[in-house]
Amino acid sequence: MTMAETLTIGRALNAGLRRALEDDAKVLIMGEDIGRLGGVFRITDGLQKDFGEDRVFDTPLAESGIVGTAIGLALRGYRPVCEIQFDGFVFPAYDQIVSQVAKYCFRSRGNVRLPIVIRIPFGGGIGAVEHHSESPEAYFAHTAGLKVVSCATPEDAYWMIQQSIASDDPIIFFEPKRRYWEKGPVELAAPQLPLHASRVVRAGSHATLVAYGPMVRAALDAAQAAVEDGQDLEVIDLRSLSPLDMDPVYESVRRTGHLVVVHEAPSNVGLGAEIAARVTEECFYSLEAPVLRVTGPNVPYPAARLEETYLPDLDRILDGVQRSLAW
Amino acid sequence: MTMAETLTIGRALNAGLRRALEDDAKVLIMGEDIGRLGGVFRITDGLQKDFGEDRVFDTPLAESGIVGTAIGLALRGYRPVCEIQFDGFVFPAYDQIVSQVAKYCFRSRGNVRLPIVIRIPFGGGIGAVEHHSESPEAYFAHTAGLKVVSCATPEDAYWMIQQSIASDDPIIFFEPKRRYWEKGPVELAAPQLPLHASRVVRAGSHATLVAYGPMVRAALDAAQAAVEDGQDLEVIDLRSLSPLDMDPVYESVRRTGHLVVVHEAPSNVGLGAEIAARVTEECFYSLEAPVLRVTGPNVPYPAARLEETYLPDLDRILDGVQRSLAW
Amino acid sequence: MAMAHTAGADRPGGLDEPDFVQLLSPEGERLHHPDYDVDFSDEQLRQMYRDVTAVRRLDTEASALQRQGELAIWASLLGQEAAQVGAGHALRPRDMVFPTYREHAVLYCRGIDPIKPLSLFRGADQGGWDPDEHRFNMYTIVIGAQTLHATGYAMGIAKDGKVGNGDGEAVLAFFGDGASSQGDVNEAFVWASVFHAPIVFFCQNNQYAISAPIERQTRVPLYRRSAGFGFPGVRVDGNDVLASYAVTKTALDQARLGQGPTLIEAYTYRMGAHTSSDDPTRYRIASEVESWQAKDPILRLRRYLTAEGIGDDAFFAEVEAQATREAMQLRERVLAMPDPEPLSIFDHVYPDGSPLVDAERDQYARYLAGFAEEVA
Amino acid sequence: MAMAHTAGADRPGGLDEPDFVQLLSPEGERLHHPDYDVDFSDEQLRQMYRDVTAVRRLDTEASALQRQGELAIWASLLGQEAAQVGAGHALRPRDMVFPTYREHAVLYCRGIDPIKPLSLFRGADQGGWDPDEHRFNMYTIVIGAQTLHATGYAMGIAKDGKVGNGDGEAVLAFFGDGASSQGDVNEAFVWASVFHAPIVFFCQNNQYAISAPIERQTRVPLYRRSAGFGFPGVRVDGNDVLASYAVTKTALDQARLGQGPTLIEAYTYRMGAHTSSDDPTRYRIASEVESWQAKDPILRLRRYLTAEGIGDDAFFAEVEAQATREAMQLRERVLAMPDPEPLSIFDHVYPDGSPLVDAERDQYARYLAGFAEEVA
Ligand SMILES: Cc1ncc(C[n+]2csc(CCOP(=O)(O)OP(=O)(O)O)c2C)c(N)n1
Ligand SMILES: Cc1ncc(C[n+]2csc(CCOP(=O)(O)OP(=O)(O)O)c2C)c(N)n1
Ligand SMILES: [Mg+2]
Ligand SMILES: [Mg+2]
Repeated sequence: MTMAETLTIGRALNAGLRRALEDDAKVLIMGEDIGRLGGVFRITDGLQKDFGEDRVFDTPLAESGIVGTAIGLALRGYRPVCEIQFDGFVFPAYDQIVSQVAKYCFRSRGNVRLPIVIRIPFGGGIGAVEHHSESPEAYFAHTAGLKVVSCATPEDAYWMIQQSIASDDPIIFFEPKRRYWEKGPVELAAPQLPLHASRVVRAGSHATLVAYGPMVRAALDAAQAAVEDGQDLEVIDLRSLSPLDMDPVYESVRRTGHLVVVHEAPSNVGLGAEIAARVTEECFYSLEAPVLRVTGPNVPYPAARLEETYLPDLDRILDGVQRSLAW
Repeated sequence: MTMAETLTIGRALNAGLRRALEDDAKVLIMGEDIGRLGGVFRITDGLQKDFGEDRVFDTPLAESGIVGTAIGLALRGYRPVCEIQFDGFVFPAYDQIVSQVAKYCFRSRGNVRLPIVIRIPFGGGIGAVEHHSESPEAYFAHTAGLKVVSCATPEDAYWMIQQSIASDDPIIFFEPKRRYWEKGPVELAAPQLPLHASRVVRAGSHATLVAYGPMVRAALDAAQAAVEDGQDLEVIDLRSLSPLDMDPVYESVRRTGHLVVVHEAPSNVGLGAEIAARVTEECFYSLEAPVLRVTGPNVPYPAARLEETYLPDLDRILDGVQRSLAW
Repeated sequence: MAMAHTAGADRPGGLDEPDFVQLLSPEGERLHHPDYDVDFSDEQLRQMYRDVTAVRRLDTEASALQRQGELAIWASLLGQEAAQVGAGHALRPRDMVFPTYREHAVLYCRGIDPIKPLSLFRGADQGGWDPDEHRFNMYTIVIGAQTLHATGYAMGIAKDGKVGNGDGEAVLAFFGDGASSQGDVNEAFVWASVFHAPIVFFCQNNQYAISAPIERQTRVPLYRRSAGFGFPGVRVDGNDVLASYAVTKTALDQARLGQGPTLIEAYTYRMGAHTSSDDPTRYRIASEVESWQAKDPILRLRRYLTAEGIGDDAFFAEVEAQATREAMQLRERVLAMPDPEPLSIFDHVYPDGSPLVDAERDQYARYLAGFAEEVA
Repeated sequence: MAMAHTAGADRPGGLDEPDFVQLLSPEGERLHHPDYDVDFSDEQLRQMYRDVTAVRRLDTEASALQRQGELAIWASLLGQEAAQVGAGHALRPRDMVFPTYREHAVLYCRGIDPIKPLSLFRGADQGGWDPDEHRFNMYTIVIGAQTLHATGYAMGIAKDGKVGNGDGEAVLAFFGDGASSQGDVNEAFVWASVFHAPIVFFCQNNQYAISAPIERQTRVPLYRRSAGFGFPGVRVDGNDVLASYAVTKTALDQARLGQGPTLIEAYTYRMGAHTSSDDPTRYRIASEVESWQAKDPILRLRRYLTAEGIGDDAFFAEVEAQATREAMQLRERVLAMPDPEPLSIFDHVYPDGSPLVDAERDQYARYLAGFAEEVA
């Protein structure tokens, strides 16, 4: 029996949060403006009204305070879901995340579990002012003790947020903010995949594209366009940024011999580097070209009227593919 | 004419800071316990006494405050050198570093320069309690707008700190704390290299080792030990972690065909990944094995009595070299 | 004339605070305050009127430009003109200002071309004026971060010996009620106090941090925060340009004279949305907004000028016309604003440059050139 | 008996504060305070004496173990026994404690095996006791971070309805004078106040943050910090175990009853080095330390017990002997402590495990096995 619905990513997140609140009385939602306003992106719309101010509550304006008190709530047995309003505002909480959230389980030798989810709308493309378009995922993926995921479709939005909340691991949950309004089917009965699995979202044979979050759509568009040039590209959505689920990537690269990794974050010491390093190690004799990266340049995120220059797009992705195939 | 002296890395840093204070009246030194105490590692020993409390001063205990007020002092025309007491305590300042220090020049279209140096003793091996042995360099190297360097010898300590202070770029200066007491010659007349250059510190032909900071000594020791096995390893000290000076690495790998990167930080999305990705791209047809990484495992830094397990050492480095040569 | 004191609800946003300074009642009545008695010249008053009117008009124009798609977003100052113009007038040329993202009126009083914030909110740049030129720092969007920069700058003033003497300088640092919860702001208080820095913290309590009412940040009035850090705090009627001027000037003078920091809480109200992206109907009721209309900062100044014969209808009409001309010019200039060059994203990443950025610029230029070829 | 009030210098570390609570003078004289009058039973007093003596003796042993290389470092509580034991006795079983890294005496009062902090400072583990078991959180080394955890925990107590009724619970959060400058601590004050959380902030002002004297953190006494956040602050003589008990108990009771947070500043002195790695002769003079010897927290309790006939020489000798026995046992257990297994670094990174860590564990095991083979 299927129970599919068509939802935007934003509504799917909202529905997923709602269901998590229903399923477990210990789930809390906290952050700036997430109550009456429903969050600046309305992801928590209606939740305070339906679950009360005790479970869905606005915090004072300080991110370290949000994450720090979430730790305390988790120690008390709650399962807090923190919203960070925009990617660029997670850094005041960085110490609490990296030195506390990430390490509590390890240093307590498993005595303490912090089932905290930190939701971060990330990435550019919405014409925003500075600090509203960052892609800080590498900062978290490099941190042992954290898990990091990103959804790219409404279905994944719906299920991955629930899986993240149900997980006892602390999870940084990156939401592709420019895709909040994109629609897709959502199977409400059961999830198709575990949380930390990557997925081939388009099969192909000439080259492999790896992306996550907002760039999955860009990669799929590029693959679509490549058909005209007679190229058949495989597209993999990583979904989990830490740990990485690399087996589908290795398998793909062994077939195609070509890999292009796409992300918005700057290349230098980013996720693309890690994927390149691992794929080269695992598929050394299959690669017909080095792993190439199509990413934001190594400059601060620019003013909105320059973001099209900054962001990887269909053309830049195809350029990367051509360079790989022509190696 | 040479004016060489034998100094420890710690004393060389002290001498370099002293000379910077002498050379430019705008240079300030600030941080926790850096005045009368001379810093917990005595790197600033005697500087407050000789240059006064106006130029060398203790701050209140808050790292965001240290970096945030350093920004203001830089806006006023000063050249602040901030000491972060230990690697693990830089994170409360992370927001100020990543969102403010790194971006000021760019967003002001060059109107504002922030010649700030943030000194961070980093890495393990001193038997410390938690948060005192971290290697957070990747978090900064991934950040556009920051430059990141690390010294490995007394001579570099002496000159690189001065070059960093003289530079108008904001610089994260990583000091290999476990090597503070290691001695070496220091040429006082003039620096041999620009700040952002890597250096071949041991020539070799069978495989290349790349390291920085505290791991340079470990790599040299490994190369020394490898001689017994008839292996001739080249060792490169990166010195600059962002930007990377890769040409000497490429040149070396084209000769040796084998590269092992060594660092204490966990491998996942670390510097080693970036180096692997770039080397594979530039030396694709020269590599006889994938670039291998010998790093700290992807776990939080453990208790002191486990740090020998955690830290790359001579044996683990040689194991990496063997795996590369046997590929 | 009566003694100052306005009643209000007993909440952190309440008005029944002994230190609430008001020199002009909502009805335009001139009040006196024992500590903050200032004589204003007629010309000064007229200039203040010109400025509050101009900035409101510019703000209206910016909001319109945003609705027409010419700005990506706009953070309106509607309702906060008096707080800002009063503070702006209290500044001396050598004083340094650290704004948030809403201090368009202070920027205006500083003599900065009002196109600057518009190009920022248009997305054409990130507000790249030179902070030194008009002694007005760039806007800061990360809440509270600028208060530490301001404090460091003030420490620099002290190091330069520009305090406690004839050519004393001071810093004026703005932040909002929401920002008061940020660690950075409280650390700035610690530093300012310990280093006795010549700084005035100017908190515009406009009662909201986006949707969060002031009760979500504090249980007691914000001006009381500073005492526990060792320096005085004062609450001023932020809709009263005269009081804002008087309180700010006194505090800046004290800072310049080496008497250390002051916290000013300007009690005001954000009449509009947080930004053009916001929908305040979700979190506050119309009657609340209406009740503040009666306290309009421009209206009360106009009433006062009228009553005292300092401004007549001709004056008000002329000011209005001048404001409209400025706004129209601004609009034209916004429409004519060129988009930045794509390759400029590689500029000014580092003062000393970077081979990584240079290589990327070159690569990108080649990539763009490839398109041009294709097209040709 | 006399009324409480001790004179001191007019500095943030000064004693001439109206709210300074003292129930036992340095001479062992019992004082009374209008707000904090507690009757102590003889057995209670004797137990406090046992505890202050035991923790000092354990601390001495730990310092010795450190000098002998058995501990990597040690953070001594010397001089702060009264503040901590008083607070520790004021706790109820269901209350939750959030310590820094120096609350060995509170840990002891909580009934936790004192070997635990020693294994941490030995480097054998990271203090992995179960916070729930004795309702005493792990030590936190990042300055101030735990105050937010404590506040969140207290919010959870309120959510659980365990406040304002018979089985009320409360949180006791420790931090130092230096920590008061951290943003996190001030944010904790904001949260605690706004959410009216059942928490008591216990600041041990031992006058130093490593080398930085209290003047580097504040110009005014720290207990005054909380008023501007909307909750009361009180300064207590931290070398007076009775006062520390009384003030903490009152504050915890109020928290449990739903009256919100309190800040306690326990005015004390770090008699030893910051840690065994520190050299305090670089930044403070011997006479200062000596002047505090006269205020010794154990001495005054002993004087009082002697004067009142609650303890006699036999009692003191027995307490001393018992403390020595405990210390000797502790020493033996430290010496016998096994080193952790190398592969345990891969354990407990994630509650749900991680394939990355699993793969690394396997690889490392193979690597280690390779050595074993070589040797064999
Ligand atoms: C560190 C950080 N967190 C969140 C935001 C998002 N944000 C922008 S403005 C704002 C509210 C600010 O309120 P307040 O300080 O009262 O200033 P106001 O906007 O009312 O002038 C928030 C939460 C931000 N800019 N920075
Ligand atoms: C965030 C952070 N910065 C710096 C340090 C290094 N450090 C450890 S203890 C200490 C001083 C703490 O002083 P205080 O809060 O007064 O506590 P005390 O040690 O006196 O008990 C410092 C600076 C740290 N542990 N954490
Ligand atoms: Mg506000
Ligand atoms: Mg202290």
